[in-house]
Amino acid sequence: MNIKKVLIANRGEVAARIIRTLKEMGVASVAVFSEPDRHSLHVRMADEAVGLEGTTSRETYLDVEKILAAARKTKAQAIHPGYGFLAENPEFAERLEEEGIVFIGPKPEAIRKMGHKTTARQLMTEAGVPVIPGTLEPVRTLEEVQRLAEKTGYPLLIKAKAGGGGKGMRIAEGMNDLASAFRSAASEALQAFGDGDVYLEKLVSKPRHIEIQVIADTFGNTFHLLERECSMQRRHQKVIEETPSVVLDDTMRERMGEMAVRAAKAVGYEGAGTIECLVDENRNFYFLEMNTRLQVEHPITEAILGVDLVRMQVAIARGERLSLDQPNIKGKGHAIECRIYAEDPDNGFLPSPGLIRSFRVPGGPFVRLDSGVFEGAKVPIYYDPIIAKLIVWDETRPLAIKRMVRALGELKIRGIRSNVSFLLDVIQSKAFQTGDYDTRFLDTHWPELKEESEKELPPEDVILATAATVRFRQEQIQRGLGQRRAAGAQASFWRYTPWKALR
Amino acid sequence: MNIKKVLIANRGEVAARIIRTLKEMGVASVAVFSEPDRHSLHVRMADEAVGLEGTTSRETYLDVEKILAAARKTKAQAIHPGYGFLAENPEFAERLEEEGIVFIGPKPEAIRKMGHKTTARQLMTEAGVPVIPGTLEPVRTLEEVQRLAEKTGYPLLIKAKAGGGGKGMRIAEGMNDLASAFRSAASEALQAFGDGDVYLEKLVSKPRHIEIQVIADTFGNTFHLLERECSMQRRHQKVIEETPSVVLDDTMRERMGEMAVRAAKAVGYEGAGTIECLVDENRNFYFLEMNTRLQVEHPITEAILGVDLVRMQVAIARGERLSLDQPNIKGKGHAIECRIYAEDPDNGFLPSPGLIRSFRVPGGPFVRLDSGVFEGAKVPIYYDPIIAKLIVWDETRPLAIKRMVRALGELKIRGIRSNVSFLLDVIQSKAFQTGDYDTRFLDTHWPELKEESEKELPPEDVILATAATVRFRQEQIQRGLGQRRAAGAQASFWRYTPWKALR
Amino acid sequence: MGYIVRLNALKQRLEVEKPGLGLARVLVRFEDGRTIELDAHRVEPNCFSVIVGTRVYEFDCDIQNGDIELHFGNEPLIVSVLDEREALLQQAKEGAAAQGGEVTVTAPMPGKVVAVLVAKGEKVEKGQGLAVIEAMKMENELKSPIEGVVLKIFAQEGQALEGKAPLITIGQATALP
Amino acid sequence: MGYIVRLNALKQRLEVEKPGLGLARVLVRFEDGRTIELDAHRVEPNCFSVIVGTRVYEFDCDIQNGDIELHFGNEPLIVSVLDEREALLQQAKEGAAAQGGEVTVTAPMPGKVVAVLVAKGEKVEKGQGLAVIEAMKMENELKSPIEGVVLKIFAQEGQALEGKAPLITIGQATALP
Repeated sequence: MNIKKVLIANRGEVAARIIRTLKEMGVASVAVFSEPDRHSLHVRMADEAVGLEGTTSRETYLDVEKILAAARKTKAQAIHPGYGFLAENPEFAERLEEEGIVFIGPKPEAIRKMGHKTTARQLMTEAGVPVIPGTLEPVRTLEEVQRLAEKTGYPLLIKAKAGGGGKGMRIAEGMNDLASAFRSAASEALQAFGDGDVYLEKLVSKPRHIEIQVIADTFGNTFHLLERECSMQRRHQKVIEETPSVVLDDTMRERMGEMAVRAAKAVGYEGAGTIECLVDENRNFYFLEMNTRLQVEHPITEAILGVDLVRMQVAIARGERLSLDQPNIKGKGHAIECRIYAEDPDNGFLPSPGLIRSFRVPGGPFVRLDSGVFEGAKVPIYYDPIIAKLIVWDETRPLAIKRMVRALGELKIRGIRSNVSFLLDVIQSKAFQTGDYDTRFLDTHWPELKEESEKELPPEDVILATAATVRFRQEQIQRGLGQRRAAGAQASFWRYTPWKALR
Repeated sequence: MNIKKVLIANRGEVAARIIRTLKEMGVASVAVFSEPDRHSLHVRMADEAVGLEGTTSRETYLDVEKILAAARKTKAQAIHPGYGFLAENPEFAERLEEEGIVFIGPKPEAIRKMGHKTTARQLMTEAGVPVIPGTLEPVRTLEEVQRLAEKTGYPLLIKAKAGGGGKGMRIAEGMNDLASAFRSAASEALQAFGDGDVYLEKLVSKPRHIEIQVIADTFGNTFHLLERECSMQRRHQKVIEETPSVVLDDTMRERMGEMAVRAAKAVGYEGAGTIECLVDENRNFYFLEMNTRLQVEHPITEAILGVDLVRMQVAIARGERLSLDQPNIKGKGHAIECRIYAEDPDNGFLPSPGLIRSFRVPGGPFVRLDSGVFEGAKVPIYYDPIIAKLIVWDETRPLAIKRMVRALGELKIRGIRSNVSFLLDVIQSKAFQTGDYDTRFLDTHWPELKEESEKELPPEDVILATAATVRFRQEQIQRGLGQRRAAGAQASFWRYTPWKALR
Repeated sequence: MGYIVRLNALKQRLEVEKPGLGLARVLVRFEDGRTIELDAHRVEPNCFSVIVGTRVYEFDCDIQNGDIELHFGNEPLIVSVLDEREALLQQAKEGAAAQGGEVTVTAPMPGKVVAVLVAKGEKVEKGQGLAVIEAMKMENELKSPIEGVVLKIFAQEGQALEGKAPLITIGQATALP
Repeated sequence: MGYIVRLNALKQRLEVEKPGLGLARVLVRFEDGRTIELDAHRVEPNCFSVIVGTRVYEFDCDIQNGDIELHFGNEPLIVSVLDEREALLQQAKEGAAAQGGEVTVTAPMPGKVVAVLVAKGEKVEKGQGLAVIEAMKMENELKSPIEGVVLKIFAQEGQALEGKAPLITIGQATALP
């Protein structure tokens, strides 16, 4: 099918990302937007846009009927769900099928099977894909949990059947905290996903989170596009991703890749998806879950392979055949992504919505910024705090790290707080430099990292003198403005910028 | 020598470009700046900066003694000249040698030999490098010109011995316009370079300008880094460059590369340099000249090879050995660069200096903007009109063209005029799409291109209605401001933005 | 509010109304009664995002002496927007200028006056060079748009100029004192 | 002009002078007589490029109630800059607050009040939860910085808040009416 118009059922940086590729493909783009998002970048960039009445995610980006109405109104032939929101909702994919609208993603059945964590674990076990020891069925009562916990052994993880992103997940170190871990995981899951089912999993020691990108066309051709190392996490949220992973050699890369292809085939997967794995300190790997959609960190795969994953998604949705050759899929160089969040690392990582007063994008070779904001944008309080992603590539890992440090230094976000200084601390840490980190590294070591971090600041004299000078200059200007105002002069509305007065 | 601090004897985008790589290498950077450039990006980005008293290029960036004083004051161990200004001035390179400061570039002798066009032609002829038929000695009198013109044949080119960029260059179609072409070439050359010497060259039919990047270390290892197609020119100024060139096949690429290495070796070249060639319609190639410095269009080579040419320059200056293997230097995909000039394509390409009121940088995969400006920057009237370079990469040439169209569409420069709409016309022209263009294409076809160009504009109703709405809103605000002012309220100097009032 | 709006040869009288559909919505009524509804948000100090139906447009704008310069993408569109009173004034002014036959040549860009090629009282042909301006290493000759006589010379050699600064006025010999 | 400048524990009295070295140059004199010369250019509306000697620094700045927030790179530096009169007022105010022992807990970010966990007049421990604020899908519990009694409650459940909005005042029981 020749798709000529695509609605993006998403917002922020990923919606902008998708619109860019659609433009390059000559495909018209339709944005949808909640009321607070009228000024957002994805709306400004799209060819068409439809407002969704309401404010919260539930009222807007999660409302299947409103999104469908927007698609019908604009005659969009396909919907790209991005990540989050409806991206992994099988009912949504099904509704689109009924309406004759192409869902840019896998078939509903594949989403359903992989979305149901315990079903997925069963299917994978059958397909010979290694999974972490634990329960294959959801557990619902404390008695059941206690009985099964004895079998699995401690420490163990209690995880929500639905969802992800660290929500509805608790660690039980032993019998004593099992009950409270179970209760809070189940109640958080119920609140977040409307489904309180949880299951148990053995806690892997020094776990690394390494995932494999897979891509499959509608003819059954399934390939993997190498790995992404995503172990640098804060409270189960990925912070920095890189590829290749320092712990994988070619043999293991091949084995994990084959496993990922097998996993995708087991559910008849179509499109782009990601097999998330845990790798323990002995380099055993276990299937964790499959994300049946575009991943936030997909650009690092694009950087080492020279591909456009969104373009591949659209091509597959159009029924095109993938012409790849697995042995020839070799990455070049090293890529790193930093997620830029609107949060305050100096204040307990509190969210920091508000007006972006100043925004400077880094430039130069092999630096990419995928942003959902701009200078003058207002980051709303209602949605995810991710506002941009910074991706760099270089010939080697040490060079890529230096490039990322330089690019983070150039990136300027003012008016709201961002995690840029935190990212600089993490990427310059010894653990990141040597590659010796696991998924728990940040949660346990961040306080000492922060202590150790030596930011190069100007001499105190310069700071004090500058602050006094800023005030001095402000007073000079205000005096000037006051005189002019008194003299009856009226600043032109259009030409006036406070700073012009100073030049 | 372990270079720890480098002074950049340049301004604008290239100075910013160099500072970025120095930062990644852990090398301190020193900017120099003329009086109008105090606010410029390169000054803001550098670790240190020294003002050069004066305004014009001659008083500042071309003043060897002032630059030397700045280097001594900051104890810079090396100077990177960028392109233009002192980059190809052998006396400058010599002075640095005397002062014990490393010149990041070739030895003065190599600059001198290649800078003297007729010497270069002689040397190349001796080295077996094909040159365009013409005079090997400068010609100084009209009689001499007339005599030699008979020998070379018409049409012919009269070119300044010194300099480049189309200055001091005239075409003589026949005997009749020979005298006036000679006189204006010589007088322009005298004014621009302080040297009125010119020489004659046969005019090549349907010439394409294709250049080869070379790189050589101080141990005599010399390599070529493939070609750049630079035939899309307006009045001898490159406008769009791409690599690979559509007219080169692997055999010819190899032959031209070998020739370029031979040419560089003939002058004992060290560092990064470019052999510019003309290729005629029968695919004969001729040595045109060597640019003994970093080229404006170097990023497209970086994009297809995954290298950092400035990093290589600094490494060579430090005395490091290049570890390249010529047969393995293979480009991947296709890269295009557009030069962004502050000029008005709708008004005879008049320069357009002034305040950049709004500046939006394109994002997304494989898009690079190397800029010398920012929102709020003032483009001075004294220097070159190049303000930025936009570079894209993609898997194939047609895809790269689409990506460039998308990226140009995202790039927003307001307050001054830029050539962005012109670039969009050129890149979407049939000639560019098919690759069938030579160096004269734009000068002869631009008027019709402009006529043909079909810009997608909104319906006239929307334009008129928007204009009226803008005025309507302005009046509403001014009324509001007036009332508030009358009521004695005083807008906070720091928080006030006109547009806040509207939200 | 009513405005006389002109884009190239197109001239229309428009009414802008706020039908209370929200802060950013306006209804624009054309002479012939057609209306279109705009959802026009100022998303940056000089930039409006406009949605008409479902179509998204983005215009940068700048107001210069009653003209509104809208940029759509990288295309500048000069639209004159005047209210009734201003439109009348403009008409009167244009009439007067047409009678007087005076044209003042202005600097097309900021720059420096390199040379003034004519003297006061001198007769000039249409297309004759009047002055040379330099900016960014480029020299540009300004030509007379009409045949006439040099009435006034504002430019001085060596002088630095802002864009649109008046340089030389050409008119009819009868206008000379 | 003389200012009392404070950065963390550091406190200095500074004199800023314009010695006529050009628009952007100032001379800053410290208490002990040291001086430094700044070439401070406002290069963006809220951004200063400062050259001291040959060293280049860039500071973004924002003025909030007498405090100047300078950002160097991505590090925020809060500097209080007061003139003599303001410094005296500030001293007086701090003294009064210390006596009263009152603290008003403010919203650390814009968001929504999910729950108010205390009632007026209730005794609270130091570190006890007072209210829960939500923004960007994250809930945050605000804790009492001191032991005391709830004197005032500004926050209402479901209410949308601006950053720094006052929520709850904790003080000594004696202050209750």
